[in-house]
Amino acid sequence: MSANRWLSTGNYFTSYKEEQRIFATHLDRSVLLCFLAVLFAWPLLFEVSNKQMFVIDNIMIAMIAVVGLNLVTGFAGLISIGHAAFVGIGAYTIASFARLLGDTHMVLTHGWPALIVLAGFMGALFGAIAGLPAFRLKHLYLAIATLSFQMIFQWTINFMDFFDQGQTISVGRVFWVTGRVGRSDHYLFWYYVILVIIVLVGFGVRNLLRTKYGRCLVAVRDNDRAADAMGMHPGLTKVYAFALAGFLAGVAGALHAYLYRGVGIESFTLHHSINYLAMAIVGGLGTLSGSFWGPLAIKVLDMQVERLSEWTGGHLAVATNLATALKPLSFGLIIVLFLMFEPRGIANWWRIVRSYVKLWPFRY
Amino acid sequence: MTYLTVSDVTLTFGGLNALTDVNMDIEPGIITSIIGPNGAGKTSILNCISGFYHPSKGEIRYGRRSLTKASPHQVSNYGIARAFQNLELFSGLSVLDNLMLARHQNLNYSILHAVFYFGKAARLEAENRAYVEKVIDFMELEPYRKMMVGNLSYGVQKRVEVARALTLAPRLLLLDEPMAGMNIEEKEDIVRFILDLKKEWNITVVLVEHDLGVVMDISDQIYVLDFGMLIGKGTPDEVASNPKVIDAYIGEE
Amino acid sequence: KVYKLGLSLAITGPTSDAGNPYSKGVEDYFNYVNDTGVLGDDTIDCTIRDDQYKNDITKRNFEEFLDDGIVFYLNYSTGSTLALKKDFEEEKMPVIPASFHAGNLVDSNYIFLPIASYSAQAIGLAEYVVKNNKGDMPKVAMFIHPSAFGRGPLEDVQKAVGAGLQIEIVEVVEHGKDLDNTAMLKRLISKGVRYVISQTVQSPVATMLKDASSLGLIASTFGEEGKLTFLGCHYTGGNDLVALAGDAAENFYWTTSYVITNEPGPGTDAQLALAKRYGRDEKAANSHNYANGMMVAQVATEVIRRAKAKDKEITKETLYQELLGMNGDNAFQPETTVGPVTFSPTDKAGVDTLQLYVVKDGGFQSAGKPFIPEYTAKIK
Amino acid sequence: MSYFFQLVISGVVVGSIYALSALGFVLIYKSSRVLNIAHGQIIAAGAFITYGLTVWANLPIYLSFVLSMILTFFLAMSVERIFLRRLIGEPIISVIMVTIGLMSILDGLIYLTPFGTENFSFPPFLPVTPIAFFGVSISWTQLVGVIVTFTLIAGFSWFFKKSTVGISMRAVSDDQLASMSIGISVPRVFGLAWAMAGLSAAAAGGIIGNITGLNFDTLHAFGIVVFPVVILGGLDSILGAVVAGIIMGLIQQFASGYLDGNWGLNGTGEVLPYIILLIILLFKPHGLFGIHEIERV
Amino acid sequence: MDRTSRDKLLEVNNIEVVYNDIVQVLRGVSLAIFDGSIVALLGTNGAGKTTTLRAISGLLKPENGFIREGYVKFSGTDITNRLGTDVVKLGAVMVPEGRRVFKHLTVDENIRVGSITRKDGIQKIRRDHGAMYDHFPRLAKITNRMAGYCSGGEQQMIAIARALMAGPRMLMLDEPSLGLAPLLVKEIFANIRTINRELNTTILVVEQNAKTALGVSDYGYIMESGRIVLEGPSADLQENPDVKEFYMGVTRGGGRKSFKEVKSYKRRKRWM
Ligand SMILES: Nc1ncnc2c1ncn2[C@@H]1O[C@H](COP(=O)(O)OP(=O)(O)OP(=O)(O)O)[C@@H](O)[C@H]1O
Ligand SMILES: Nc1ncnc2c1ncn2[C@@H]1O[C@H](COP(=O)(O)OP(=O)(O)OP(=O)(O)O)[C@@H](O)[C@H]1O
Ligand SMILES: [Mg+2]
Ligand SMILES: [Mg+2]
Repeated sequence: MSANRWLSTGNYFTSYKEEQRIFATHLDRSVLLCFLAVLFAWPLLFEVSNKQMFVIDNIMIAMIAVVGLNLVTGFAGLISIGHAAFVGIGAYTIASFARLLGDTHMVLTHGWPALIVLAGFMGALFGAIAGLPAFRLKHLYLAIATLSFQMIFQWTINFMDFFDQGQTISVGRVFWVTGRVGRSDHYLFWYYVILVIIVLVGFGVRNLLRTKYGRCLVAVRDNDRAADAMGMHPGLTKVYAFALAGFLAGVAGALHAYLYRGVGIESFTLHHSINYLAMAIVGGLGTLSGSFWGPLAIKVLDMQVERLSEWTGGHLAVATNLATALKPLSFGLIIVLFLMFEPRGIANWWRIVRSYVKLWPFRY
Repeated sequence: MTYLTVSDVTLTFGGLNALTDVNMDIEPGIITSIIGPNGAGKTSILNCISGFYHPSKGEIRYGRRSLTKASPHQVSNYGIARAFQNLELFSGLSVLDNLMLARHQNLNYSILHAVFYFGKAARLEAENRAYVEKVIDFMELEPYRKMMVGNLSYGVQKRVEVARALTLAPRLLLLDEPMAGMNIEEKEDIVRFILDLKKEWNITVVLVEHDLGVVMDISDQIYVLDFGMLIGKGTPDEVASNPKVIDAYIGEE
Repeated sequence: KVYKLGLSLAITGPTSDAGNPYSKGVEDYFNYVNDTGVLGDDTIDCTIRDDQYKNDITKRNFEEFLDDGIVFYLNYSTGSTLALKKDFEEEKMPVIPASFHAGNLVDSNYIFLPIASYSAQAIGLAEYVVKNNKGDMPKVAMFIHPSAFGRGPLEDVQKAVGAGLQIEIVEVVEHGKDLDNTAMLKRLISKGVRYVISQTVQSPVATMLKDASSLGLIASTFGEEGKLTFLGCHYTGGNDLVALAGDAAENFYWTTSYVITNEPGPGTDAQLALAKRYGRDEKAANSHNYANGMMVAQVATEVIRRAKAKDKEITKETLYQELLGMNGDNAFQPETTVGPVTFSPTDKAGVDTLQLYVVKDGGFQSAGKPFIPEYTAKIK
Repeated sequence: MSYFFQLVISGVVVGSIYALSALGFVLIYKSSRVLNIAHGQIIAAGAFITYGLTVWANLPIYLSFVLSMILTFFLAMSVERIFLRRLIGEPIISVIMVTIGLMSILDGLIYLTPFGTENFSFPPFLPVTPIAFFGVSISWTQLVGVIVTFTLIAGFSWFFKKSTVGISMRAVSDDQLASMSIGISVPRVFGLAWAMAGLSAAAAGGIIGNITGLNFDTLHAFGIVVFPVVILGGLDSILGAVVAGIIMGLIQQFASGYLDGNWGLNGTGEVLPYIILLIILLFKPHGLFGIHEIERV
Repeated sequence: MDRTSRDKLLEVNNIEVVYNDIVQVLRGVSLAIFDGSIVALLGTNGAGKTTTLRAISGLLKPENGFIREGYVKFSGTDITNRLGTDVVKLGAVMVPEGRRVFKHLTVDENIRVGSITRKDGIQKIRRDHGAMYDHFPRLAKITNRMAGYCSGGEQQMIAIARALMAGPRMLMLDEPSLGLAPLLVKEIFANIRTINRELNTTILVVEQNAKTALGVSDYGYIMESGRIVLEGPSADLQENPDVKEFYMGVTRGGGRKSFKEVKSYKRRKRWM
């Protein structure tokens, strides 16, 4: 490979190892590093209100969940209409501890990093269980099986006294080396926790995708009989996909539980599952970067529309109907428009922009 | 030492018998052809060997192993590869990825290696990539390397199909009409591949093919199926002169 | 000065049919306060945020309000009130929700219910049944919402029965999206049930009433032999029920602490006047939820007024104290309720008085005098 | 005992209404392999249109019932035209996602009308006294519902089995390219499929609206409620829709009739269909009557 | 035969086809097909034969390709980039590559649905429907079998019968002999000939099996990488030494070249 990996053009690979690098050039890498640095630094530089931080945290949690969904639905092509349930599993793992030991017990408040990972594994476990039908079912039949899982999950939580019949189970404030994380810096603290996790997830999945563990997902999506003939067990591969998705969902759920300091069923309903799907689509199915764009786009849109509908509701006398209509309308429109005009999602714009910038100043 | 035996295999679908009491012995390192009219059960027998169908009666043995109940991924792990009659490619992926997928079993690193992409993972990926490239220029697929398979013409896809089977680096190779939709010239290429495989890599080949020219020229032994039953076997000359075979399949010239 | 308040409720989404008029009531009354100088030249700035009946959004709104430094918070749904209870405690924030769920008050000091809890309402209905039932011990069925909102009151009624309330709860029905209640109704009849007490929202009740009437099972007189008399708490009734169930709503008994505009009275006049002043349509103006919002706003204003009068500085704390002090001869009588608001460290339910209404030819009208259920005290 | 029979009757009644709602899904899936998540909204629209025609345009209810079927026929057709045309040939998940988006859009549009938040009920037009026999009773509305359901279902099954157009619709779902090669206009087929689904939706809406009263949440919830029915029957089988519908109807009635209230169970009618569904799918991966993909390698 | 005496049914005037707006596949292809004739189109893999047929029968769009240059005329009307449906209505029907029958329809339904575009009365359609079973007696035995379970040859016959039900003036077959046993190939091509004679249907057949194809056809075209490189009456083509060697596997000596002796080095013949 040409000595100077700073140049973005005129590089040619001399070994396959090089071709498989994530970053073709030092440039890409350093750009990314700078970006990360900014992400870590900005809250210290600017004044951020709790509410804003809260919103940002929410978006980032959604990102983690959507990466999971994208793996199972985007890459492995298994439509999952039960993703919120897996997120719920993660959250209720934390909640169970709160119920068993009390919401301010050491395990919860000090052992949170361990619990978050544990929640991930619970998610993976249930993901695998919910994925079992994939052994026999295909396409929509499988999709509805995941829907069933969603429904059964909701019903079970609503039914069981242990989970307070779906009412919010509160989770205490956590501790950090600096001591108890109080209300003032609660959201900032979790911002950093989530950020670290996202970075880990991002790189992990990126790597996974260029190995057989990523390729086999795409294989079962494209043609699972052929995949079978290539020596991978299609059933197991699909279950593995669900487990993977479940893991990330579980982590997201745990974070949700800690961020809201409470777990209630109504944050994990079918409606949320559909939202996650929408995010994955708008971001770009089958792309990693899409999993980050999607939640950002959808949530920001949501907030703006909320403002708008409040304004109309408040200021125009007869406009309550309009106000009510705005949100579903915009939500629906954005999904439909994207699918109609940019089926590959925002990720595709991202790709175009990047290839443009890469070649700058010499275009084509 | 590998050795494939098919003993009184019967396969039924609802009413009809796709195969009835079929027997075959396949020596290592030879080219065996299976011919017969459409619907005779050629593909079915390959399906039984490669584990897509399970015979309702009889047994299939490969060396010490029994393939009767094995499922496709097991079979391919035993070193038996298969090229399909009706293309079964990953049509959404590039030719390269299609072949990399065939290296699945050879990439034995843990998911942790994969997540952090260090050591073993990186090394094996590169090695196998090299192997794939070898197959690509063996099959002369260079121009298509990065193209989406679904967009290739039928004939080229057929070639990818064979290439992918090779990439599995099998001991026993099952080819189901690899030359359908090719003209003489291209058939010659494939034939050359097959002969090379036999000579250089000493791979055993089972070939299903309708082009009698090819079959008669290159196969060491031929089985003839009709309505799921063996109606003839032997060397090309024996088969060619077998009257049953002639009126069931070849027809008068 | 400007006093910051916050209200988060379902202007859109589920239950917005109740939330909408409610928010209008609150908004209009605060405007009225500012326009007519009820607080001298001080004004109330109440931010109203839509939460679409979603706890997560409610939480976000509350955080925003905290950032703005509100001194008094108005909340809406049962779910979010329970979910935010901990935060209210931490923040020492006085809160009045639109949910009358008794559970809101459990280990909480800062939540105040505007009127008698659902439990009190249900018990009230039960007591009314006992009083007006002819013959032996009345057999009752409870028809409840599948959630805390429905289950909570049920438990309290059962407690009341334990404490000696003379009814027999034969069956409890948690409704789903049932298309056909024929079987259920027949079952109740066959078990000798005479009264059905509902604690849920209008639409399932409407479905049930329609089936009942098509089966000819609705009692034409209270507690009629071999028929069913239907009764329900605050959120089962109102004009929406009549709209949904049509004629089937006849003889449905409903209890709440608010006056209704079908009947003349100072409350009605005040309510209609306010609605008129701010150009609200018929529907909103006549909604009991409008009355509800109006009353809550009134209470908030009242505590601020009182704190000012004692020229205390207006803070969460002072307002909280004023609320706690709102009893005895400090009790406060809003315009749109059938009784005075009384709060104390031990009693955080505002208006304890209930009024029973019944549907006669397509409209609700009061049945009997306002009353205070006895067993609510007994089961404390 | 009569209680048992009552449950059976109610089960069948409710079931056939499920079947009618499920029919819409089947019609669309049968030709385009798409699951229209927004069907619930179309059902609601049908109901509202019927109401509007009856009460506001005060037409005789039967007339407006038919009219709204026609209107919804074209409504659905134009929905397909506007939103789904461009997606012919896109991966199935995208198309399904579009219907999800569609669901929200229709929600929005309906919220713009009074029906979105307010509640209405049809004027009674059938004898209120139910038909009673052996202590079992069934209301006229329900009876009409059952009759309408079965006529529609019979009609559509004939159409797909016997008429050339019907067959061509099945052909499209089988192999779009091949159908184009013999001159089937795929877009027109999809349009027709949606239109027919719309028609059935209007029928369903009218009937459900009469039973529950017109509350938007209740009505469009049907889109989701009938999923288990659709899948259990096998996505592309009309007969399946009927059988599954009735099975689910019975299950729900018996669940709430015998399970609920005992052993602290409640609301089992909501979840049981899904559990049953999963169990049955394990044995019949294509539902009870769904066609098996012919997979010959 | 004398080509000028007949009128041109199909005229393809050096068309260029691109897929996905970038991949150019046809680089100026021209064909002229006369009414009632049988024309063979031969060529290596990826030459663009299928693409040519798609271009004629308006099936490029679903593959998102289109005709960028040149025009296609069918019996006088310009059908460049027209929809498949219209083309079929005009009377040009294509039988796609790899026997795309409707797997889940019965044989009978498959054939019947072919008549979808026809407007000329049920009786006539019924009659033709019956006639198909006379053309393909094999199918008469299995009218109610799911087409998906039929053997390769049967499927090919179904596909052809289905296309014929549209009552085409010109039938386009894409590799009809693909994966068929020799006997069947004979049978199919016999059918093709009779169809051409009895129904007087013009036929354009894409083939790999040059020998058979040139055997039945009156005129032949040979494609290489997007261009027509050789054309002429089939009889002449059969005599052309290059065609002989590279498409019919006949050695210069004249004898059939054995596959055993294929050389390990490549020696592709290209006409450009
Ligand atoms: N999955 C299946 N279900 C039902 N019948 C099947 C199935 N697979 C094959 N058959 C039947 O088994 C018989 C043999 O089919 P097979 O594909 O083996 O024939 P073949 O010899 O490969 O024909 P061809 O040369 O056309 O490929 C046929 O009659 C076919 O209809
Ligand atoms: N949908 C498509 N998108 C992009 N390229 C395509 C597409 N279809 C075909 N091609 C390209 O066009 C060229 C010609 O394809 P075509 O199928 O016409 O060849 P062919 O002559 O039919 O070959 P064969 O004999 O193998 O069928 C091939 O190189 C193929 O890669
Ligand atoms: Mg075969
Ligand atoms: Mg081709």
